[in-house]
Amino acid sequence: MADTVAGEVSTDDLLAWVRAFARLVEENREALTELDAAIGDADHGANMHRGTTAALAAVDGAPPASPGALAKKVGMTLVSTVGGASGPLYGTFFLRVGTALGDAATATPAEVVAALRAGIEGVVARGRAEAGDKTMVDALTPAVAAAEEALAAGRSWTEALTAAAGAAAAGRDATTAMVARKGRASYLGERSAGHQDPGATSAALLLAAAAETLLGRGAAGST
Amino acid sequence: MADTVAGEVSTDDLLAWVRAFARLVEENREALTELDAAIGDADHGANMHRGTTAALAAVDGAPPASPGALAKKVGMTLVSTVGGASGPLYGTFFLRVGTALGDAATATPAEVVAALRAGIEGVVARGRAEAGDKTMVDALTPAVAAAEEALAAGRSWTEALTAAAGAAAAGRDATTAMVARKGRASYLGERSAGHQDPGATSAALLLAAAAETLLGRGAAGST
Amino acid sequence: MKKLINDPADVVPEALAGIEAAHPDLRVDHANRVVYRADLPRPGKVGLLSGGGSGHEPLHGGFVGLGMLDAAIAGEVFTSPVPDQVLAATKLADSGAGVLHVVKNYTGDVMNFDMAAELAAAESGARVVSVVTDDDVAVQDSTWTAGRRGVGVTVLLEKIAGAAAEQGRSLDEVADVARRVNAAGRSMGVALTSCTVPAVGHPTFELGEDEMELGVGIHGEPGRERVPLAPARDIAAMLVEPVLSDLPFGRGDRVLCFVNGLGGTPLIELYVFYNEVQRILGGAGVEVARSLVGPYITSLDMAGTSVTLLRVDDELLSLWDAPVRTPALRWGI
Amino acid sequence: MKKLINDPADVVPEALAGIEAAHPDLRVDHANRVVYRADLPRPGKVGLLSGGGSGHEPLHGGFVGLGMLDAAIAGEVFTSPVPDQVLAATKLADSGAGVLHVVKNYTGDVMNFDMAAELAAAESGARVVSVVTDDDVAVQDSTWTAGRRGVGVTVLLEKIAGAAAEQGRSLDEVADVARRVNAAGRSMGVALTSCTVPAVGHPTFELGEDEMELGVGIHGEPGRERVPLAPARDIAAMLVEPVLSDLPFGRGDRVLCFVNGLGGTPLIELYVFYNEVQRILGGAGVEVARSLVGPYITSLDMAGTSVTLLRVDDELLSLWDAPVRTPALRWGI
Ligand SMILES: Nc1ncnc2c1ncn2[C@@H]1O[C@H](COP(=O)(O)OP(=O)(O)O)[C@@H](O)[C@H]1O
Ligand SMILES: Nc1ncnc2c1ncn2[C@@H]1O[C@H](COP(=O)(O)OP(=O)(O)O)[C@@H](O)[C@H]1O
Ligand SMILES: [Mg+2]
Ligand SMILES: [Mg+2]
Ligand SMILES: [Mg+2]
Ligand SMILES: [Mg+2]
Repeated sequence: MADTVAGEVSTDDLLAWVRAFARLVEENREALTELDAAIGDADHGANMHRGTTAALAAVDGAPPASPGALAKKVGMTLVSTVGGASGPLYGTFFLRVGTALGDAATATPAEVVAALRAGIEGVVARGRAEAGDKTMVDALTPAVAAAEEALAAGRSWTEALTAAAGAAAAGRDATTAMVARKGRASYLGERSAGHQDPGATSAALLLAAAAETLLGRGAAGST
Repeated sequence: MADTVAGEVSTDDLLAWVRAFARLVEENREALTELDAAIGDADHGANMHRGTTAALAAVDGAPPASPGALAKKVGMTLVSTVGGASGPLYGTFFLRVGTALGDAATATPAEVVAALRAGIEGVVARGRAEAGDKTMVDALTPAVAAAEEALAAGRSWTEALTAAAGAAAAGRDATTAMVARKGRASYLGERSAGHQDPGATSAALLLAAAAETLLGRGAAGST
Repeated sequence: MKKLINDPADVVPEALAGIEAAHPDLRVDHANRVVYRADLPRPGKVGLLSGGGSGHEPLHGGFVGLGMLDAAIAGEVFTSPVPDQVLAATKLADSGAGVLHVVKNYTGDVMNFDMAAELAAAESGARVVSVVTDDDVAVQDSTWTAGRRGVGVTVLLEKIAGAAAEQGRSLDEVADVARRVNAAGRSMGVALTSCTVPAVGHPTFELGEDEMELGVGIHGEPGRERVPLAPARDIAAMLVEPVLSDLPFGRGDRVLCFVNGLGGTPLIELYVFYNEVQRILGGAGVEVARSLVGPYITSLDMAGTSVTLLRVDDELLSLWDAPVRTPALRWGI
Repeated sequence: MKKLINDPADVVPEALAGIEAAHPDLRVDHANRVVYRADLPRPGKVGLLSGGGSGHEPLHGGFVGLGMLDAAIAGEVFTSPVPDQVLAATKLADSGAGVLHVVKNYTGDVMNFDMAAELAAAESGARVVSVVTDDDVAVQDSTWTAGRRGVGVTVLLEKIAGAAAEQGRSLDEVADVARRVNAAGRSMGVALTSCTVPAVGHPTFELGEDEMELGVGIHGEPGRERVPLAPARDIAAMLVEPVLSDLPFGRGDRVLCFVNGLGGTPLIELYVFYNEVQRILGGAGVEVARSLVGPYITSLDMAGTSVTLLRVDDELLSLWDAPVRTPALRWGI
């Protein structure tokens, strides 16, 4: 185990996050595919499962030296294994998170949230989706905004991540009513309304995993 | 209507027979196909229906001049419209019946039975099936034998045809237990046992039609 | 029944109209339902013709053209054509050098083609020779029965005999090549689903979700036995081994390996299956000299496959490689 | 699920192994799942490459060969390949004259090919130009959405651009031809049944016995609307009219008419359907200069069809007619 400074997010914390995300994806694999079958092509569960399994394998056992390096490795692995729309998007997300985190051995909660913000910007730059387009962006954006707000209001890291996970879930739920304007679901036009977006659903899992794990360590000294 | 000698079989009698056969085939079309689906290729109903409809159309309205000519016309039409195994066989049957009947304006019951015998010989020459091979021969042969016996025993034309129809039905029923050695059902080997042969079934309809119609006229003066 | 058709009774004539419209090299005699080469007659060339029930497309109409068939007769779905049709096609295909009838061994086909050959001899004096294919090892062979069905070898035979005819060989020589192909080829098939005959409207047989019909015919005839659904590698063994041991094919034999789709099976599955077949052949020391993978002799919408192996020598190979220009097989031109 | 496969997870690599075994002219980079011409590199020739999710066979691997693609990348079933794969294929296809990426317009495909092009430029300096096909008129076109899907035109574009590349034209010229094809082509499809993704194991959507999905995509994406099952002639009108009015095609236009099978529909039905399509075109005064009928861009085992019309001029026609030698399209050689 790497040494960690109390209240800072370590490489192990990120690894725990990735592990939890992979587990949640595995548990929800069929559900993600069913959502994608309704308005897409029935592969989102398989895609995310292949990718998170590979990403975890790439960093488990011998984790990279820093949170930033780990995030980059995860991003590269996702790009190289997922394919489809979600591969470049989740891949870019983690690559940008990694770049933002740099080489530091640990990161403060504020640095982590800033890195997540950079990740979203990467997703938007690559996919050009706006809020309300019925994509993963509709879960990611409110989640990071909620974390930013919580930290700005001086709330704890635990509270910030819990707020983020809650906002992601709410954003995911909100996609049900939306008419898709990006991704495969956009081909359906009005018929896409009434179905929850698969990518927003996996994004909510990503935030749920964060709330479940990062806080375990980070919580200790952050308030 | 052509003039007829009492007790003799006229062109109209043969026409009535063909009409009744066509009607029975129409009524049993699906049943014939289902039998063929079990041990063949699911077309016997369609084949016989196409053929008997065409044959009736060819002789209805303007019937040929003699029973023999009518039978030949029916045979030629069956050959030209049925296809499959049953087309050449039923076609040959009627062609041989027609040849045996010759040009005479009417035929005696004995002449008709002799012509049916010639018809069977044609079927066997073409298809080389023996008794017990699970084919139409298993209905046709006992039927004609029964008619021959009845006439030889001095029984009426009505009785002879009723016996023939009964023997055809019994022959048809007997095919259920048989293992096919000719036709498409032979590909199944032992698995063909337990299914009634479609061609024997249509042949029993042919004899039922004969009993139902030929006797109407022929009965009058034959006993 | 979910089919892209109009009235089930019109499927055959409408499909022929589609073939004619799609392929400018071909003509159709609509009255007799014969697809034939637009460039007939070809004086001095032996006419090659085949036909049978419809529902096996591209067989036979899709194999009409230079280097293969001169004419193909379309019967009703799964029903052999009638003698009048065969006679009309024989006349079209006869350029004076005689006509070879390629007939699949089904009672109906054999009888109808025979009657047509008798009529042709009587009417026009055209010399007709018939070669009957009977390569399906799923069927017990016996002189007491109708014998074996003609299946996949028919495609290979039409190509190879077609090349021989195109070279200007005599009727007897072409017939001889055709008989050699039939003698050196064996096939067996499997169905994962039934087919649905348009005029019937429901599947010919019912197969459970976990069952398949081993040794099925190309008309939905039941096969050797109903067995549990299995992975492609096991199915490959179930088909290839009976085929290998029947001829028998042996170590060092060169073969043309034909993995056929029955109509409802997509190409991706055929390639997965072909991979298993060639692996087994490799293990048996049989060398695959040529291969053909695709739906060439189908059974309407049936899901399934068949494997045909043809033992080849240099001559058969060079005839196989010779140019062919038909809707379904084309190369070298 | 009744499929001729082994483990659903192995379908793509095993199908590639089958393709490689069946086609001696082709090679497969198994690590990157790239099918490529055995005779690469071809110095001075623009490399033409395409790829996408698997499940559309013969697209794209079956179109690799002389006169068409140099390499094809196979993603997972219905999932675009990853940049690493595209990059590997780009290197294989690059003979110094640059590489054209033919990309079907799906968010995933576009992003993964873009990333690969960025990597290729950075790594090897290979010049890459992308042409995106987006011909599916079932999808509303809009700059606010992902735009239209790339479907049938992709096949025609690969052939025609392939011929241009084979003639030695420059990358910009080949890209220009490709863009002209995309601009002049429109498509629409219909599904009579769903497809079943191997890894999922059950149909992607449920269709009633009397329903069909109009405007369906090639990945089982739902279409424009679910409508009652109809006769072929009505379905032809439902597909051809939106296609005609979109470009729009007009009286006197010459077209290449491509009636495609979606995988589970047999050829006899495609010909019945083609007959209806060409009848409608005749009525509209559109001249069918060339036609293509068969399963060329499929959706696994989906029953259904799509119609693609491409407006052609003499140049496009002569490129279409130029020799091609691939597993799925071959003529003139
Ligand atoms: N342009 C985009 N921007 C952001 N997210 C997108 C975009 N396009 C698609 N997505 C997300 O990707 C998800 C689909 O991922 P997946 O099914 O793995 O890929 P594909 O659509 O290629 O099959 C969608 O549910 C949506 O959330
Ligand atoms: N060699 C034969 N001799 C006599 N009858 C035969 C022979 N072969 C087949 N049949 C009869 O033909 C019937 C099948 O006719 P049909 O289904 O119309 O033709 P096909 O088998 O060509 O599809 C069988 O049930 C059988 O009674
Ligand atoms: Mg998807
Ligand atoms: Mg039958
Ligand atoms: Mg039949
Ligand atoms: Mg996908």
